[in-house]
Amino acid sequence: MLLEAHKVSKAFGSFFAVREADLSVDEGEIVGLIGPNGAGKSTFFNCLAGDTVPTEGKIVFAGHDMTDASPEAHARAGIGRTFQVPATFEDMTVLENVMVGAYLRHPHHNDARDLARQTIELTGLRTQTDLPARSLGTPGRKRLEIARVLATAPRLMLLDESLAGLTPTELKEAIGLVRKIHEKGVTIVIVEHVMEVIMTLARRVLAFNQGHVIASGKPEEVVRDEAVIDAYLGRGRHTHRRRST
Amino acid sequence: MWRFRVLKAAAAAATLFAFSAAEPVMAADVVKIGILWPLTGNAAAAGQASKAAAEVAVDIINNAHPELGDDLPLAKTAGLPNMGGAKLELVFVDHQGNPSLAQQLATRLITQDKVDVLMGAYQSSCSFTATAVAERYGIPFMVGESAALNITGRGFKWVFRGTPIASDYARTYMRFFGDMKKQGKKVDSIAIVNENTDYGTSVADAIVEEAKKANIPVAIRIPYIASSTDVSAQVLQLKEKQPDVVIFISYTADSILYMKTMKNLDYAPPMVIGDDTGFSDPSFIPAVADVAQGVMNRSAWAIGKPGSTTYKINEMYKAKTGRDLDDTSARNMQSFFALADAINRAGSTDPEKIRDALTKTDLKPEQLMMGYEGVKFDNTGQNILAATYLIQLHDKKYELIWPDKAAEAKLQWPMAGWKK
Amino acid sequence: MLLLQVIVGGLLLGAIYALFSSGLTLIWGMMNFINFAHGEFVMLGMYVSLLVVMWLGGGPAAFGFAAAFSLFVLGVFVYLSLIRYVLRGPMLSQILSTFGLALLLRYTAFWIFSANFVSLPQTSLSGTLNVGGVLMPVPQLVAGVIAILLTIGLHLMLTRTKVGSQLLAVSEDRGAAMLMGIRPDRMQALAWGLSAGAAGIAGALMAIAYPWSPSVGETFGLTAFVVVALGGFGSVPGALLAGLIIGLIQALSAFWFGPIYKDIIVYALFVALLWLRPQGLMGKA
Amino acid sequence: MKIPAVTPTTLLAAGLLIYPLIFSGPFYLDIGVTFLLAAISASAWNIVGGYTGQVSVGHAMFFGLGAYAPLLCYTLFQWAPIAGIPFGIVFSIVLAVLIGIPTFRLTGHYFSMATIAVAELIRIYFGTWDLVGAAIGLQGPATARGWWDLTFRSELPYYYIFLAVLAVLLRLTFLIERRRFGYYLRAIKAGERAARSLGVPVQQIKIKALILSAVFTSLAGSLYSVKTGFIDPESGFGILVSVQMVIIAALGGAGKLYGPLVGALILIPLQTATNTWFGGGGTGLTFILYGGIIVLIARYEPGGLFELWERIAPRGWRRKNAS
Repeated sequence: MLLEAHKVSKAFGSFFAVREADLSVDEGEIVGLIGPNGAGKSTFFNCLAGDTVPTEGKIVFAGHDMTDASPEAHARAGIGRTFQVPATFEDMTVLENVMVGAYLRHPHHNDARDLARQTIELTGLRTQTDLPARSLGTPGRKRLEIARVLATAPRLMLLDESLAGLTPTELKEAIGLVRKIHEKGVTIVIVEHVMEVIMTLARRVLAFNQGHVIASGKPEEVVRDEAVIDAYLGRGRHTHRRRST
Repeated sequence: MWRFRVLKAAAAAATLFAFSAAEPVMAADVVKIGILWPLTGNAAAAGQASKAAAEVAVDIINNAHPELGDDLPLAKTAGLPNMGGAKLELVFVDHQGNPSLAQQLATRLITQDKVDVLMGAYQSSCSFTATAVAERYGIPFMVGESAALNITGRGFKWVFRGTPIASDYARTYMRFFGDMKKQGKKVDSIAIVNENTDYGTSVADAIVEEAKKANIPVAIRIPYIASSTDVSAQVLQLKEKQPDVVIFISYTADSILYMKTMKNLDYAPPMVIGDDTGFSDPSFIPAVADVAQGVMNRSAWAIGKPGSTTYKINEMYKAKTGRDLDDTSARNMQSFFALADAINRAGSTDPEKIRDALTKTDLKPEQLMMGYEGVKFDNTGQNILAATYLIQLHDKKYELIWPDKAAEAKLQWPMAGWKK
Repeated sequence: MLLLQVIVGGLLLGAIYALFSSGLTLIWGMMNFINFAHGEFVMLGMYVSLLVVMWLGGGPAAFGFAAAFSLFVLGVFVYLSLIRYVLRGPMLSQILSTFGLALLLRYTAFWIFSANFVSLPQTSLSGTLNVGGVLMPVPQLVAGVIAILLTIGLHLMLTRTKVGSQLLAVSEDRGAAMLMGIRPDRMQALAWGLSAGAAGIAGALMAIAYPWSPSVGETFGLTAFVVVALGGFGSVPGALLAGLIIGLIQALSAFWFGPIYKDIIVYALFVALLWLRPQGLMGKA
Repeated sequence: MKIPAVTPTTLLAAGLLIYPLIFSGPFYLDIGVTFLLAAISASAWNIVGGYTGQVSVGHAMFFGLGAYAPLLCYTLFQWAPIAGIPFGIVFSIVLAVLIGIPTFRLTGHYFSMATIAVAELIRIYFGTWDLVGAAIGLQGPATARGWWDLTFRSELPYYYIFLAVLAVLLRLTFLIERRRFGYYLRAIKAGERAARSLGVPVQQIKIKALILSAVFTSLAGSLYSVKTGFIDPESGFGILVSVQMVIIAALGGAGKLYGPLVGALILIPLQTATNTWFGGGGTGLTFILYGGIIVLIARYEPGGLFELWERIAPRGWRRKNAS
């Protein structure tokens, strides 16, 4: 069991963004987190990444209790994460961005640079190596973020809508990239709206609504689950059907 | 990356141009005096006033002024008689109250402008650094008004100070209190309120020390940060202690504020003595004359009766600045005269000769424009005959009330303050 | 009895601190931006009052309004010509912009008005009220009372009027405010005008009671920071409460420990505050 | 020995080495020394303010401690002032840690304000503390008791000592830039949250940067007080001391290796020139100029002259140097 979140809750004042959510991920899995906006996916995701400390519950990663560890401790332990809104180092070049990640495992300049170049190669950013991050578009920035996290040699990667807002061709490439990363032995948890990503990549899916897990299982089952559809399309759709018949 | 060379060359050229322009042509018969004063920054007002005083003094020396009588040296003649009527030329620099700038400018005056003697600095911090440079290069330095004791106490042989220092003032006050006690006035305890920079601290320390010798108890000593917005705390502390005499050592704004606040908080001590500076500032009387009747002040400068030499000098100063000569600028002017007299007696611009002449200076009271008992420098360079009068505000003017032999008006004790 | 006198004096001074600090906290609340030249605005308010009294011979009401209006205009101009562009720039240029402005205003005032301390000639407000043995000098009293009224007025304007709500909307969420048809640039320019205007009036009120010179701006600036930090960034009522408290602390510490320590205690309080409770008494985190 | 490649670095070094031989007049030397001092303190500030983006406006606290230590050792124990330099550095490191831990929790304006308040707190306290000469300050040895007092008649020795210190500092910064520490500094400046997610120990790195910056700022302070032979609260901890460091670095280009050097190269001669031309007249034009320059930098060219130059320099040339 690589990652286990046990009855994790997070309250802002009296409002419970996440209520007693459970998650367990084995080494080598790809797990999807889905749910309408404001269902608590991102908050739960931030708890896993160490950005926010859960109010209750425990998070264990590879046997270590990470519940209230700092984000940098999470990264050192091997949990990499990307951001919903890409947070690349705008004034630094692509190479320099990835090197910041590479330095985590390789303190020496040359090793870090070599790993960075390889990672850039892998993620298809070779042509922009010496360009500043701000010259990349959103897809390029998302790809750079993935490259940067990959350079920290994580055992688990948390992707927060890293594949949202891409054109069909870009999406294909991105999915190919994620699959390539997975094949290198990295466990992946994806938060996503784009169903195509969830269906093609995830082997297991959790659905969130109002802060707690309402369904989990194979993607095909969860997508047809009543509660999940209700969560997405809302209660009203029944009345609509009745009126039309 | 050749851009650095371009930038570097441009900057170097600018520097070169800046100073070659300031290179005056060397005239044989001109004696150059470099003067360092704070012409900007928070002491700019005093710097500007002293600058005007020095310019009046140079006019008196360079041009014949028979109307000023024969006693004031170099007045009736044009230029320096012993040097074939050589003229004095002043070179002013503004150290903005910054000690390291004062050091840099002193170096510039000596090496670049090739001045023969130096004068100035006003703030003691700037006097420290500037006099150190003069000592290194062997150029006479006349300290015009800085009060800190050890400016002349560091074993320097090129530094002279014409103005009285803190211990002179303290002894004067104690002698005055002694006289008052003899006349039956109640002087059982005094209070000192001093701003906490070098001026205020050195004078206050000297007073505390002299008071101990004269066994006059100091009820309270209140150091405060200059030009703070509110002084009621200090006045209320005084009101609590009720001393017989309060001595204020403060700059202009605070002096005015103390007088107003004392009236507002209905605190009327028997006597208030202002230690020059703020109380002598031309803006003091118009601001608080009606509230501070009978306040005493120390000053070695008295405008004197119309027709007297001092009155004429004050007229010349007033023509230039529109204001009366204040004590600080007058002390600077007196030091300037003493310096010019020494150069004249030396008969040359050779530093060693000038220094020698300075050590032999022995000006008599009638040769002075100030109320000193003379100008004579001891081996540390301090004028041991510097003294000061005590004056009191009567209506809109300070009048000389002590020592008795020079008094022009009767002492009013206790002071009236705002009560008519 | 003396203690009561010290307390009253402290509160009156504190009220003036509150007035000009409320201007600073308004800007901070709205734009997460500190105006390091705020003290200079107060100083300019004093000089405007002097000019009005000298040239036009106006009374306190006249020069009070003149100071407020002229500083309002300056505030708007500063926003439109400098701050608007700097807001989107790096942190360094945000801080440098108002620092440079402070130096520029202070030393231009040096140049124009020279370094001498000046004070307003005796205006109609003078003398002292004796209320039950406690002496309240009229200038400070008037200044303190008006300062409190204006600060409350500013607060009411912000919370009760339409313009006020628009100002707060922009500070909450600039993007959303734009969607609602509020023009953020105009609102922020207005905020800078109000902030500078408040500083101007505070300057005029202080000019009645205290002498000043171009360099007083620096001490007012630092005092305003402390008041804003204690009161909570962005909260005008917080600034009012904090202003009174700081005035009180300064007066008491000066009386008990000696005037040198009043600034030390205030700054120490400020530094402790920034660490322990950055959002201050009533500010939003 | 191999002829050093003609790069701007070697040209600059050569220029600075021979400057005192061309402009040998003591006054020019004094400007040269003032320039070097300004470049050292601005470059030291640059490590924290430029590279890491933590805009400290209170670096005078380290400069002042460094300046007081030598003269305190001389006044209290009659040691040679330079013996006090290590103490200044140690005090500054302790202060850096004490101040760094709490203030680095703050960001942006908060951090700048906290640094101003701490520097002011120390300045006022030193003004009331008799051990350190309170408001009068401390003086160094007027005349040298020996070579170790470093009270030279001419400024030449100071010039080369200061040049050596500047060279060490720039070399160290150059090395940092290329090491993990330098990358982490720039990452913190670009985005703390992102940096943390990549495992950058942000607080620890910030403290280390502040300590390094404090060491060299303190050294600059010590060199100042040994050369000037005088220090008081205003010239040691005054806010203008901190502001000058910030302006010089920002004018040249904060976060760039040669930024502070270029800034000092322009600002110091300019400041001395305006003081010579207008200073005598007493209009304080120097500070109006200062204020004007800063506003222009902030408004039009936050990246400083470097970024301006990179934008207008010929395209081909810039490609070679973009590494």
